Amino acid sequence: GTAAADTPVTFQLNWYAGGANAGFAAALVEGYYKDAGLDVTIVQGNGSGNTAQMVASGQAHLAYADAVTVSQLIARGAPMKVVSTIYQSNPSEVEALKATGITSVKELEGKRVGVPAGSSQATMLPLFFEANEIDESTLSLVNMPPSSMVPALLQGSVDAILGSVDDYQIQATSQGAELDRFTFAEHGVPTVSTSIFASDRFIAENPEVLEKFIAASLKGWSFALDNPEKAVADLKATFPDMDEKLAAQQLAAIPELFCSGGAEFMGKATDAHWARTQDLMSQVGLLPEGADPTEYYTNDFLPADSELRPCE
Amino acid sequence: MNNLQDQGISGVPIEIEGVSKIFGPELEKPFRALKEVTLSIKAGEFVSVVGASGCGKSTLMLMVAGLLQATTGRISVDGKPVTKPLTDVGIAFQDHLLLEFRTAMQNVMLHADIRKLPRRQIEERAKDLFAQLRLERAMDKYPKQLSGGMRQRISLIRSLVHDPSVLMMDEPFGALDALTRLQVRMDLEALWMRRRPTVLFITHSVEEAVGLSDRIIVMSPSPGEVVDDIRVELERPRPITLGDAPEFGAYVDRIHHHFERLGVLHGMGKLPQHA
Amino acid sequence: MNNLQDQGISGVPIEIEGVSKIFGPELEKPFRALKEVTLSIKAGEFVSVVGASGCGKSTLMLMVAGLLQATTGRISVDGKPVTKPLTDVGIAFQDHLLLEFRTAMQNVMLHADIRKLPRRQIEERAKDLFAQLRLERAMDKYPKQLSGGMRQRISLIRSLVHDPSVLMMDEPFGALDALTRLQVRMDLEALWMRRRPTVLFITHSVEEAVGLSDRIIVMSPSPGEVVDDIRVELERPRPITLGDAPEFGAYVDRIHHHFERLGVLHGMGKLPQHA
Amino acid sequence: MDSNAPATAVVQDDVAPRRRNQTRYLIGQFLWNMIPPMTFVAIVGLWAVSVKVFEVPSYLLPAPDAVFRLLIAEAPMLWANTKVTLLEILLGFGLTILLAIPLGLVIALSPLAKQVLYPPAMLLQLVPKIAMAPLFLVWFGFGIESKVILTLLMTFFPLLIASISGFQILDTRLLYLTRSMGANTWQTFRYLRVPAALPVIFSGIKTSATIAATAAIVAEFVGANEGLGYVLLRGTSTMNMELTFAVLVILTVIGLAINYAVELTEWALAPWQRKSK
Amino acid sequence: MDSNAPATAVVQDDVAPRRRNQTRYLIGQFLWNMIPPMTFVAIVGLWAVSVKVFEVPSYLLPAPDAVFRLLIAEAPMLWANTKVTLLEILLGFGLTILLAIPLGLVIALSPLAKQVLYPPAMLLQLVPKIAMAPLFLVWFGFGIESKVILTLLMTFFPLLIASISGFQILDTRLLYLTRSMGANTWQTFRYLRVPAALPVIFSGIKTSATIAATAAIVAEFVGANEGLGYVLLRGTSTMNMELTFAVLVILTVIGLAINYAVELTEWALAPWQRKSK
Ligand SMILES: Nc1ncnc2c1ncn2[C@@H]1O[C@H](COP(=O)(O)OP(=O)(O)OP(=O)(O)O)[C@@H](O)[C@H]1O
Ligand SMILES: Nc1ncnc2c1ncn2[C@@H]1O[C@H](COP(=O)(O)OP(=O)(O)OP(=O)(O)O)[C@@H](O)[C@H]1O
Ligand SMILES: Cc1ncc(C[n+]2csc(CCO)c2C)c(N)n1
Ligand SMILES: [Mg+2]
Ligand SMILES: [Mg+2]
Repeated sequence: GTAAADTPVTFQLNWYAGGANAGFAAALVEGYYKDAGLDVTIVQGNGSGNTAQMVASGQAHLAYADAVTVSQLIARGAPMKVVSTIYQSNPSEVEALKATGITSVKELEGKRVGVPAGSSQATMLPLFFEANEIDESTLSLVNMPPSSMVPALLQGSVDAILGSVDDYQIQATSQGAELDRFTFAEHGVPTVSTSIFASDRFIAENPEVLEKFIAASLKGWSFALDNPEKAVADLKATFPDMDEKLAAQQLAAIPELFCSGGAEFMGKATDAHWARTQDLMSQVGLLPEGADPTEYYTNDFLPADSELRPCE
Repeated sequence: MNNLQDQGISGVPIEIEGVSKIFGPELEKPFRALKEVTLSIKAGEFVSVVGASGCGKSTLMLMVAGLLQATTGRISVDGKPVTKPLTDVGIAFQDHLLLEFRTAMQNVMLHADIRKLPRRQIEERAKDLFAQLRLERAMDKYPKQLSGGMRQRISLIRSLVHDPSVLMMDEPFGALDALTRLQVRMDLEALWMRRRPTVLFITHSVEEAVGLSDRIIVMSPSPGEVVDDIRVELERPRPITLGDAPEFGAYVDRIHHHFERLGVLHGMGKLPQHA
Repeated sequence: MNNLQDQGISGVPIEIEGVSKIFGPELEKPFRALKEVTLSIKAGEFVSVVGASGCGKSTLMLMVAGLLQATTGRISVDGKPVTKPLTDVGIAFQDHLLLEFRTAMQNVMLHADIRKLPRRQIEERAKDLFAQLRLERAMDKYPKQLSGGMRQRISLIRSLVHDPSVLMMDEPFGALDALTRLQVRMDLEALWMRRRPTVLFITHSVEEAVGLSDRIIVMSPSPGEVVDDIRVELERPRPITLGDAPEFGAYVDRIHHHFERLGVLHGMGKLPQHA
Repeated sequence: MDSNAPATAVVQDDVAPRRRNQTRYLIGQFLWNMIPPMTFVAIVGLWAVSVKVFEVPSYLLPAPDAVFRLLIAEAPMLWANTKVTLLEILLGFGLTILLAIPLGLVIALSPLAKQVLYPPAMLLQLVPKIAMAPLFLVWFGFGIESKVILTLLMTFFPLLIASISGFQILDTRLLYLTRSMGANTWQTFRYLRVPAALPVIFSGIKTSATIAATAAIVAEFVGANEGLGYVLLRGTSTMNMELTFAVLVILTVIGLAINYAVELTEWALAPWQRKSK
Repeated sequence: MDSNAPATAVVQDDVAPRRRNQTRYLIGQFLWNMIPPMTFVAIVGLWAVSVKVFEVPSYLLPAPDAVFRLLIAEAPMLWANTKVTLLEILLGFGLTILLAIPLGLVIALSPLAKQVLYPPAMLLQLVPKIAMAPLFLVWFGFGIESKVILTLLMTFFPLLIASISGFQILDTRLLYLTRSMGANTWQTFRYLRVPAALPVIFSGIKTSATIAATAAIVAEFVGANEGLGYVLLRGTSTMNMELTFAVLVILTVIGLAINYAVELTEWALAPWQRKSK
């Protein structure tokens, strides 16, 4: 379509631009949004919590954030819904330096574990311990600011950290560290994670725009997974301040998240996965007990399964 | 009373009726600073107040100026009760109250700033007064660069520069040397004779009071009250050499007599012996 | 010089040699406050300094006390050059310098605090002095609750309470009424005769200077220099009624003559006319 | 102040009204003292009403009664964490008082000290310590030290600046007095500089005091397993706004208590100022 | 100060040495003025050397030369973000100056205003605004408003307290003077209260100024796509410590510049104080 007819859409990210947003940048630069008649502006964010609150308060309408964080606000009455789940599983993982010699999850007992203070990941840690039959009382958890995590690990101030596949892990390896990693996804805590979500008002007023946006975004992600180098270039073109090297590493680290947790299609979390997430989260009080998970999401605006990229 | 009286009186009358003052906030031990004072000052009259240190002279002046609230009694100036600070007055405060952040000239020009008087004119007049008091070189100095006597003269200039109808001066010559003092005294008398403001003049010098006043109010030691009200019937302008005239001596003696009677003066030197 | 001289002199000699003072920081226009002054004061002598307002009397005193640096010249006290503030002195400053956060008594007791003098004894002596100066009721008041004359007397008590060997007083009676002033003058003379400290006394009152001093230093107007050094040969203790003695008049006239010659006094009242 | 207002125009601290009716006076005093709590009640009321009327969702602004209920329900947990934070505040702020006032004096007195010490001190202040906090943690460890140091650093400079200004404000002529008594540095400090500087220093202490609570919280953000900052962060990370606000309320109360203690100290230390208050 | 030191014991601001050698004097002045930059150089030198000697990894403390190189290399990007932050600082801090000083005056003058306004103002201060920053974002949006408001709130109270104390310090007898001239409130303010309060108010402005940069940064941490806070956080979250420190250096320079501007203003506005400096 012509530029004049394009519908303007602002998309609010959860964090600074990086490999974790490659699909959206690809959709933008490769022209998928434009082809759908959308004029998309991608805005960086300062954390899932912030982004979720911005949509809840009407500062933003279409955004990208951790599904659990978004669901927490929905459970408290925020008028919004998850419309497409990109990370089908939690990117959290426990990371230790190889040199520390922690080769199994069980060996974490008795160790000092750094935890990013104030993050929703930290509140999920008990689930991880429970799932792996680790006695939490033997551990010493050390809260710290997110930016202290990697230095503290490298310094040996802690034996392990509650890191993440797409962030702390990359930071640490970029400093030359070799890590043993225990992902939440593979260790009993597979929960839906980073997702596209929108305010109820946006959904009601612009259903077609939403459908087109999701379809184009998933196309972008598909492109990014197949052409990581081009996707990073697209990212760099969209966010010139971004560190390309880190972005490439991040993009390389996340494909495993797209189809974990029993997913059938990229971008679409199954009802069962959502139910499991609700069940796990309510155990640690992050989501209210007995809530109906369909309150949190809708798959109504996803393309037909036939048009979705299936998981291998 | 004197031969220039009819040249036009710029001053206004002052009535003080049963005015007393007790210091002390609500719940503290109160202190009586002034017993009841009643006093009537005619328009254009020059009235001095003398009395022992601490008897309440400054307190009385501040109450007349509307700057301090009287505990009892009524004060009126030009027929209007004083309930807020008088503004058409010139006051030379006992502690000068120069603003340390203004130069000497700027301190004097405060009138122009606040009363919105014509700057040019006030400045002219101020310059004349600075010259008169030999302070030309002090004009652009800050108070802390000036001597005690210079500071006092600047406060004096400030009280005079806007030609007020009521002048109140609290020991305005205290920090001046004997001869500058004589000089300023004559200057003040000349000014008073020309414009005839009402003057309330507080002084420690009995000679000065006699040399300048139409009336002298003698106050008792603390808490003060009026013990005498002396009409000074001497020709004006009064000569510098007034001290030699016998009438002059009589007035001075009358005042000293009061002080002695009231016990301002006591026995001979009895400073404590060093151990 | 007088019949009590041999009772033991607590004072020390003071030498002032070619001392002058120019005010003004490095890059500003400098101001000469004092021309060269040379003066020798004997142990236990009572020396007064008189001179027009602004001639540099206070400046000189502060330099002798080591509180201000002389621009040229040398000062020594008790044979030792003054390079830092003298400490065994009693000083009554022209602007009193009472600490507003201390009561009258606490202001006086500052000596005890700082010099570590026996509190009990100093307090005794202070109380006597408070009584002597009729300030008993002012003892526990803060300076701002006191009258001008009361503040001055407290500063006076503070300068005397530790019985110093050198006393410096800058117009110490300026804010006192005539009779309190006479009283305090006699008290001071008695104290001096008993202990014979060296006294540097700045005054505006020629009568006071003659009434108290062994010597009177007459200074010219600003920038000051010594124009006369008068030895006063009168009996001590000098009577209150000194004013009547003919020798007294001669001294006063001699000083006044200097002032007139130097132009301290000028023409008759010429205050500017109001426009 | 208005030149038309009759009675108030007279300088107020000299007024000595005769009290005919002691009871009426006391009632007046009581009403007067009730103004601050009433203002407070009014604010909370406004908050409660607007939350109700505009149907503000709790994740944007919780209702005051919900916050209050949580305060009661979680009192033991909150109190335990409050104690931790209080200790950090007292240590950090205490160090500030011990260090900033003497340093302020030295800088005010010695031009050389000012020339040498002031710029690095200011540099240290100007560096956003909040941004440096994660590094402090790695440098100084996870214990109470890093919290105390951060609190110290954040409260230090306001008091330092106030102290310098307080000590400089002294009428230098008063130094004549103490010098002529042979006062040494310490005596000049104790008997002259400190009392003269007191009002300004106390204003600096108040400023620092109000920053202290924030500082300790921020320090706990930076890494803690207990303390109000930790609880607050837990509140935000679980979107539990009631908890977050409960902590804010406690912190405000702590701030008020410190402020009150400071004012009381000032009142006790500066009797000569009492009337002008 | 030491009673044994001969020359310095004499009150210093009265000393008028005759300058025989103008050149030597100017050299002395120059060396004196070089002390702060030399201190700075010494600190940076120590930093550089210890990084080298102890082989400190860059994620703990980057070498100063690396930071400097980044400052040069990224100058355009840094400058663009600096402008954003500067605007926030100037707006927020400017509002503080416009609001806090008059409010300080009102509270200092009117016991009623103090009773009503002071407690809520203090409450607002005591609430840890840093913890509230995310809420501000939600309330006031992602734009410059939320940053300006946070900067305002964080810098407001130090200046308010200093203003109150500055206006209260006035010798009340001086009011006699202006009252007797019929000064209205505004004139008393302009001609008497402001100049008398100036030293204390300026000390408050300095305190606030040093907080201003931190405040804007914190606001940007919480939500911004530009500005130094954004760059700083990007630096930390990508382990680019050189970038983080480059931002810290810029912030420090901004702080120094503001401080210098404040001191210059004070110097210009208070000529009567110049010599005592
Ligand atoms: N603000 C105040 N608070 C309490 N008491 C005060 C206050 N001002 C003055 N007084 C007391 O009131 C009395 C009279 O003081 P005032 O200043 O009027 O005396 P004065 O006659 O002017 O004396 P002087 O000649 O020494 O100046 C004194 O005893 C003084 O202590
Ligand atoms: N700190 C200062 N800075 C600059 N000039 C000063 C300073 N102190 C005094 N002066 C000037 O020095 C001269 C002498 O002052 P000084 O105080 O010694 O006079 P004085 O003889 O004591 O006068 P008075 O009798 O009026 O007290 C005056 O012209 C004054 O302006
Ligand atoms: C210094 C710092 N680095 C990264 C993050 C953000 N972060 C931490 S884990 C993670 C991945 C979650 O999907 C993200 C985006 C932060 N807050 N602070
Ligand atoms: Mg008086
Ligand atoms: Mg003098």
